[in-house]
Amino acid sequence: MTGAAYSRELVLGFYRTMFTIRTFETRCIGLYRQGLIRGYFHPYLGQEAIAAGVCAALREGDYITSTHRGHGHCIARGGDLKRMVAELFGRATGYCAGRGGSMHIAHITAGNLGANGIVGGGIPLGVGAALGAKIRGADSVTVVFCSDGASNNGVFAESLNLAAAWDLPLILMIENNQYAVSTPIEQAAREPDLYKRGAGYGVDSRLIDGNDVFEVHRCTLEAIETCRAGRGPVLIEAKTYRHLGHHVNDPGHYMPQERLNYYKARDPLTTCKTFLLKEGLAAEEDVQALEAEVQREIEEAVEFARASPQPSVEEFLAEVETY
Amino acid sequence: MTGAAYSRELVLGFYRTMFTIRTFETRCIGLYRQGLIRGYFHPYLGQEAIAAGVCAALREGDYITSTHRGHGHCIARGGDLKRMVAELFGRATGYCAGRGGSMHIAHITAGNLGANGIVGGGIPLGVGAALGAKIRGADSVTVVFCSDGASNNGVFAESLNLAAAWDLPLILMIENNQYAVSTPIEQAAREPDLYKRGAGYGVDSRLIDGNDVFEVHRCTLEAIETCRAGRGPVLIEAKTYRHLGHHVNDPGHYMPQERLNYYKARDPLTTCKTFLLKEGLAAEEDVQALEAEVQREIEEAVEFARASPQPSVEEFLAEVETY
Amino acid sequence: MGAGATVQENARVIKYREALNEALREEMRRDPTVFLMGEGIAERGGSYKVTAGLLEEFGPERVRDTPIAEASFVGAGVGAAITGMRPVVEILFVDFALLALDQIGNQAAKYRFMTGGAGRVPMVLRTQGGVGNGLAAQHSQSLEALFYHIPGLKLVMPSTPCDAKGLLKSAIRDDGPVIFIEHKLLYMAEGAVTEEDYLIDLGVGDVKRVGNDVTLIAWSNMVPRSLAAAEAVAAEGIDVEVVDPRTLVPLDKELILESVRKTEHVLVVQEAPRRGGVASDIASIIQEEAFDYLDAPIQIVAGKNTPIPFNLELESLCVPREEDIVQAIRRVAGRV
Amino acid sequence: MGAGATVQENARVIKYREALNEALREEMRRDPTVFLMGEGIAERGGSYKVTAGLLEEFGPERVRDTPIAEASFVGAGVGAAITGMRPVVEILFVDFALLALDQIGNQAAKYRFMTGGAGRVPMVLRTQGGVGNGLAAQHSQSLEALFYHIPGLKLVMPSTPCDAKGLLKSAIRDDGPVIFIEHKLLYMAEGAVTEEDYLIDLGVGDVKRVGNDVTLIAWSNMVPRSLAAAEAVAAEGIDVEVVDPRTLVPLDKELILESVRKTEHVLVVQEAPRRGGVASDIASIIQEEAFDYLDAPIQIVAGKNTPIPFNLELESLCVPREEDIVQAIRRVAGRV
Ligand SMILES: Cc1ncc(C[n+]2csc(CCOP(=O)(O)OP(=O)(O)O)c2C)c(N)n1
Ligand SMILES: Cc1ncc(C[n+]2csc(CCOP(=O)(O)OP(=O)(O)O)c2C)c(N)n1
Ligand SMILES: [Mg+2]
Ligand SMILES: [Mg+2]
Repeated sequence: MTGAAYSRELVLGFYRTMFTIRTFETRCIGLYRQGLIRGYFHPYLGQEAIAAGVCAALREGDYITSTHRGHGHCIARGGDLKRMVAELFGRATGYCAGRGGSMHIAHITAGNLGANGIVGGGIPLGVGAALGAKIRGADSVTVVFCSDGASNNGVFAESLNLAAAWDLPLILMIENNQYAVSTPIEQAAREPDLYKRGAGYGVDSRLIDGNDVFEVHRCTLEAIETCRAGRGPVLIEAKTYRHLGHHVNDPGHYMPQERLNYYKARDPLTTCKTFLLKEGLAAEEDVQALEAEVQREIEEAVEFARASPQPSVEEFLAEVETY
Repeated sequence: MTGAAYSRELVLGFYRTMFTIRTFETRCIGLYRQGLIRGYFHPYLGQEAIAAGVCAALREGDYITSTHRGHGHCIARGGDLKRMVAELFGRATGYCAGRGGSMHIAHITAGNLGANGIVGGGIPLGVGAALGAKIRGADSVTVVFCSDGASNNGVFAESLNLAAAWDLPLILMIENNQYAVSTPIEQAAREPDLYKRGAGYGVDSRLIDGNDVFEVHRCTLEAIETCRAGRGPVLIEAKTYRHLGHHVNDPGHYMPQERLNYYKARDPLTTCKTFLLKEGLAAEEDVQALEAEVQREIEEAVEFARASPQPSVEEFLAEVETY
Repeated sequence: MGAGATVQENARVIKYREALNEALREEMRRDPTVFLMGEGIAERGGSYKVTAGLLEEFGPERVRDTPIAEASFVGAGVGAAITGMRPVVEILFVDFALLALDQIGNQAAKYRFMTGGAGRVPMVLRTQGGVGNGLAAQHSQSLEALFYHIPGLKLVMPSTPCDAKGLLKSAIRDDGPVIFIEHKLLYMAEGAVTEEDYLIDLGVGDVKRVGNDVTLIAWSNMVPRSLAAAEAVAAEGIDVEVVDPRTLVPLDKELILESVRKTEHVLVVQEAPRRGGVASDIASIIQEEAFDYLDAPIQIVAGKNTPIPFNLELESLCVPREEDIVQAIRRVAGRV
Repeated sequence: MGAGATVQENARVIKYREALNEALREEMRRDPTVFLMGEGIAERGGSYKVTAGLLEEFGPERVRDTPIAEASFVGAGVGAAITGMRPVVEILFVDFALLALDQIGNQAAKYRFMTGGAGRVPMVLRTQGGVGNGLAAQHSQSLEALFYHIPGLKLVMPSTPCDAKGLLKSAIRDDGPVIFIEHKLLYMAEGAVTEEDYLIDLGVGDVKRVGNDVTLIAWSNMVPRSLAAAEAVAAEGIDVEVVDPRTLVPLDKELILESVRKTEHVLVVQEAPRRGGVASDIASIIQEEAFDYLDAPIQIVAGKNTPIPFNLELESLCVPREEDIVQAIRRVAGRV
C-alpha cells in the first residue's frame, strides 16, 4: 500500500468503519453476556478490513448480501447503529422489528439484502440482485459475502457458474477465515485456496490479504470495474482469521494460539491506524477524537435500544393472519 | 491407440458391448414407437464408447451410478437384456419389478446402483458407495456417470469437494455430450471444458475423446490405479455427442447437422471395428457372427419381456401397506 | 369461471397451456419488471409449450434458459424479486422443487417476515405436478402439502384454462411469493377464456358444480375427474356440489363451510398421498368449524401412500379414479 | 417408557443427549458398518454433545466431520447405506434438511420402491427441531409434516431419554430410511434409562399418562408440556390420557383409537404450525375411524401459521404453552 493514492478522507473512513465494527461487536458481546441479547451472535472481530474495504468501494444502488456473521457488513454498508442494537435486543425499532435478530439483520434501502441463517443461503439472492440490475440495464454491482464453509455448499458453485454464464455484475467475496465453526478449511477441502475454483468456471479470480483494507478496497474497485464493463463476475478470496471463536459462547480452543497471534499482529485496525499516522493523514488526537465519537454513537445506540419498546403483540398477531 | 497393447478378447469385448447398446437402443426405440414402452426414454446412441470403455476397466465389487440416460451403463456393467427390456415394458420380471422403468433401472448385485430421474441425483450416491468401501477397507472403486448438464448442479461440486477432502476412490465421469436437453453447454457455462473444474478442488482431471473406446478405457484404468492407491478422486471429461435428440420424441433440430456429421464420422463402433479388422484381431466374419449373436440375444430379450407377466396388483397393494 | 360466475364476454375455447401463455404475455407487456427463467423455457418454449413464443417477443434478457441448478436459479428469482423485479421462475417438475426447497422455504417464504415487513418477494414459482403416463416415482408427485405447510407461501392450483389465466395474472401482481402448480394432464384441457384482461383473486374459491347433497372439495386435475363422477351419480339422484378452492393458501374457508352447512356431507378428493395431505387439513378445519353440521364422517379419497410406480396399471391404482370418487360419493351420501 | 411399561432394571437418571450418545455407542460397538457423519460431530462432539467421545472410541473413519454440503453428505449416506453400511447422518438443524430434501425425498425415500425391492437404505438421518430461545425463523422450525407426507420415510420423534435410546437403536437396525428428529429443548431433559441393551419398536406408541376423560395426543417436546398441563387440570377433576405415538411413521393408530374409544374426547397438540401439520392428519384419521365415539370436535392446539420470530415474547406466542394446552383440555372436556 502506498500513501500517495489515498486521501485522508478515504483512510479515515476505513478506520472509522473498522473501529465502529470493532467497538460495536465488543460492546454487544458484553450486552450478550448480561443477557440483554439472546440467540446466536457471531462476532465479526478480526475481519473488519473486508467489510470496510469492500463497502467503501460501493455506491448507491449497489447491493450486498451478507451472512450469519453480518454485523460488520451492515455497519460498513451504512447501517444505523441504533436500529442494529435495537434489533439485537429484539425491539420494535430494530431493522426487522424484532422479528429477525442478529442472523437476519437487513437494511434493504441501503442495498443490504440481509444476513442469513443458512450458510450459503444469501449467495443466490445476490445473483438475483445482479441479474435484476442487468435486465433493468442499471449500472449496479452486487457483492456477495460468504466464508470458506459456504464455498463448499452447492449453491456457491451453481451461483458462480450461473453468474459467469450470464456475465452478471457480481462479486463473490469469500472471507476465508479458515474455519467453519471448528472445522478447518484444510479438512473440509483438499485445496484450501478457494479462489482457485473460479478458473474452472471461467471466472476472473484473485487472492488477497483480507486483513489489509487497502488491498481489499483496491481489488474491489478493480472487480467493480470489470463488472460495470459487463465482464463480471469476479471471485475474490480474502484470507483472514477470527479473533474469537465461531460464536460468542465458543472459546475457540481449536484455533492454535500461534496462528491467532500471527493474525492479531496483523490486526487490520492497527495497520490502518499506523498508516494514518505514518503518512501524516491524521494525528493521534484526530484518531482519538474519532474513536471517542464512535464510542459515543454506540452508547447512544445502546441507550436507544434500551429505551425502545417491545414489538406490539397485537400487530404481530394481525401479521400472522396474513400468512 | 496402438494395437500391441490390446488383446483380441478385450477389443472384441468393447465392440460387443457397444454393438449391444446400439442394437438395444435402436430396437427399443422401435418398440417405443409401437407403444410397447411408455414414459421417458433417453437413448444412449453415440455415447457407447464411454460406458463400454469404463466398465471394461472395472472388476467385481466396483460400483457405478448412472443417469436418466442409463441403458448403456446397465448393459456395459453386465446387465441382463431380458430383465432390461422387461423393465422397459413395466413387467414383473424387470429389474425393478415394473416399478421403475427406464429412468430407474438398477442392477444392484452387479454394482450398478441405478439410473436416476433427478439430474445429478446419483452423484452423491456414488460418493457414498466410495465412502463405504473406504471405511470397510474394501479395494473397490466407484464410477459416477453424469453429463454436462448435471455438472452445473450443486451436488456435482459438493461431491467433487467431498470426495477430494476424503481421498475417496471415486471417478467422476462427465459424458459431455454438449447438451442438456436443448441447451448447449456453451450457454449453460462460460467455460465449456468441464474437466477444468477439478483443479480448483485439488482433483486430478483429464479431458479425453469420448468416442474413442481405447482412450476411455486407458484413462479409466489410470484413474482406477490412482483411486486404489488412495489418491482419488479423479475427474474425467469425455467429449461426445448424441446421435439423436434428448428423448425419443425430441427431433433434436437444435443440433447443427455439421457437428452431428462430424461426430457420426467418428462413430465409436466404426472406429473400433476398423481397428479390429486392421489389426487383424478379427475377421469380417467374426464380427458378423458376433453381431448376429447379439441381435439374437436382443430378440430373445424382447420375447422374454413380451411373455412376462404384469406385476401382481395384490403384491403391489401389500407393498404399499409397508410405506 | 365455474357455476355462479358471470359468463365471460369474448370468450374463445383455448387450452390450459395457451391460457397460461396468454397470462404471461399480457403481464410481460404490461410490466417490464416481469421476466421468466427456467430450463428450456426460451429457445424450446418449455416442455409443455407454456412459454412458446415469448423469447421471440420479449428477447433473451427477459426470457432465460437456465443451467440445471434449481437451488440457485430459484434463489436468483428471490433476489431479483427483493430488488424490484417480478420473476416468474419455472421448475420443470414439482419433484425437482425439492432441490430448491431451502431457497423456497427458508428464504422466499420467510423474507418478508424476517425483515420485519421491510422486504417483499413478488416472485411466482411455476411448476407442474401429478401423475402422467408412466413417468414413475420422481416425475409424478403431488407435493402441494409441503408448500401448504410452510408459512409465507401462497399456493395456487388451477383446474381450468380460465382459472389458470386469471390466477397466474394475479399471482404475478401479488406481493408473493406464490407457488403456482399446474398439472401435466391439464395442459391440453380446453375451456372458454376471455381475451380480456381479467384477474381472479387469490383466496377466492369457485363452485364448479352446484348441488345439494354432498360437498365435494377438489383441486387441480381432481376437479374434472370429480365433475365426471358427480355427473355419473346424478342419475342415481345424488346431487353433488363441487367446490374448487383454486388457491390452497389463502384458502376460501367460507365458501367451503357454506357448502358444508348446506349439504352436511363432505368428501375431499386429492391426488397426493393420503398421509399428511392437504385433504386431511381441510377435513380437520371442517370438523373443527362445522362439527354440528356433519351427519357422517368426512370422507377423504386420496392417493395411496406410495411412490408412484412406472407400470401403468399400478400407476392408475395410486391416484383416485373416477370410479373411486363415485363410490366415495355414494358412501358419504349413505347410499351403500 | 411411560405408564404401562415395565419398570426398567438397572436404570439410572441420565440426560436425553446422553441416552442418544449411549445408543450410538452401543450400536457402533455391535456393528462395524454403523458410522456417523455430520458437521462438527467428530472433533467437537456435536453442537449438543450427542456424539461426544465417539471419535475417540471409533476413530476418524467412522466418525466424520463433513463440509457444509448437506445435499451431498446426506446423499453419500444413502449411497453408503445401499452398499452395505448403516450410516447415521446428522443435520444440525432440521431447517437445513431443506437443502438435502431431494436426496431424502427423491432418492432415499423411493430407492427400495424404485428398485422393485432389490435395494435398501438402512440410513438414519438424525436432526433436531423446534423452538429454542430466540434462534429465529431459520433455526426453530418443526418440519416433521414434510417427512410424514413423503412415502418411504419412517419418522421418529422421541420425547424422553428412555425412548430416545431405544428408538435410536431400533432406527439404526431398521432397513430404513429413518428420519429421527430430536428437540433442542429436550437435550438436557433427564429420565430413567436402563444400562441394558433394549430396543423400542418403531410403530409402537406409549401412553405417557393414563386417564379417562380426554385423549391428548402429543409428541416430542409437546409431551412434557402436555403432561404438565394434564397435572394442572387433574385438580379440576379432568383426567387426561396422554398418548405419545413416538414414531409418526409408522403410526400406532390402534393405541390412539383405543384411547379415543375410551375417553370420547380428543385433543392433538403439536408445536408445528397448524396449517397442514401432522395433527390435522391424526385428527382426520380419528374422525374417519372413530366418528361415532366423538362427542365433540377434535381440538387441535398447534403452532401459529408464521415463521418463528426472534423476539422471545413473540416467539412464546407461536408455540403451544402449558396454559394454551390447559385451556384446550377444558374446552374439549366441556368445562368452559
Ligand atoms: C446450511 C447450513 N448448514 C449448517 C449451518 C450451521 N452453521 C452456522 S455457521 C456455520 C459455519 C459457517 O462457516 P463459514 O461459512 O466459514 O462462515 P464463518 O462462520 O467462518 O463466517 C455452520 C456450519 C447453517 N447455519 N446452515
Ligand atoms: C434436477 C432435475 N432438473 C431437471 C430435470 C429435467 N431433465 C431431464 S434430463 C435433462 C437434461 C440433462 O442434461 P445432461 O446432464 O447433460 O444429461 P444428458 O441428457 O445430456 O445425458 C433435464 C433438464 C431433471 N430430470 N432433474
Ligand atoms: Mg469460515
Ligand atoms: Mg448432456
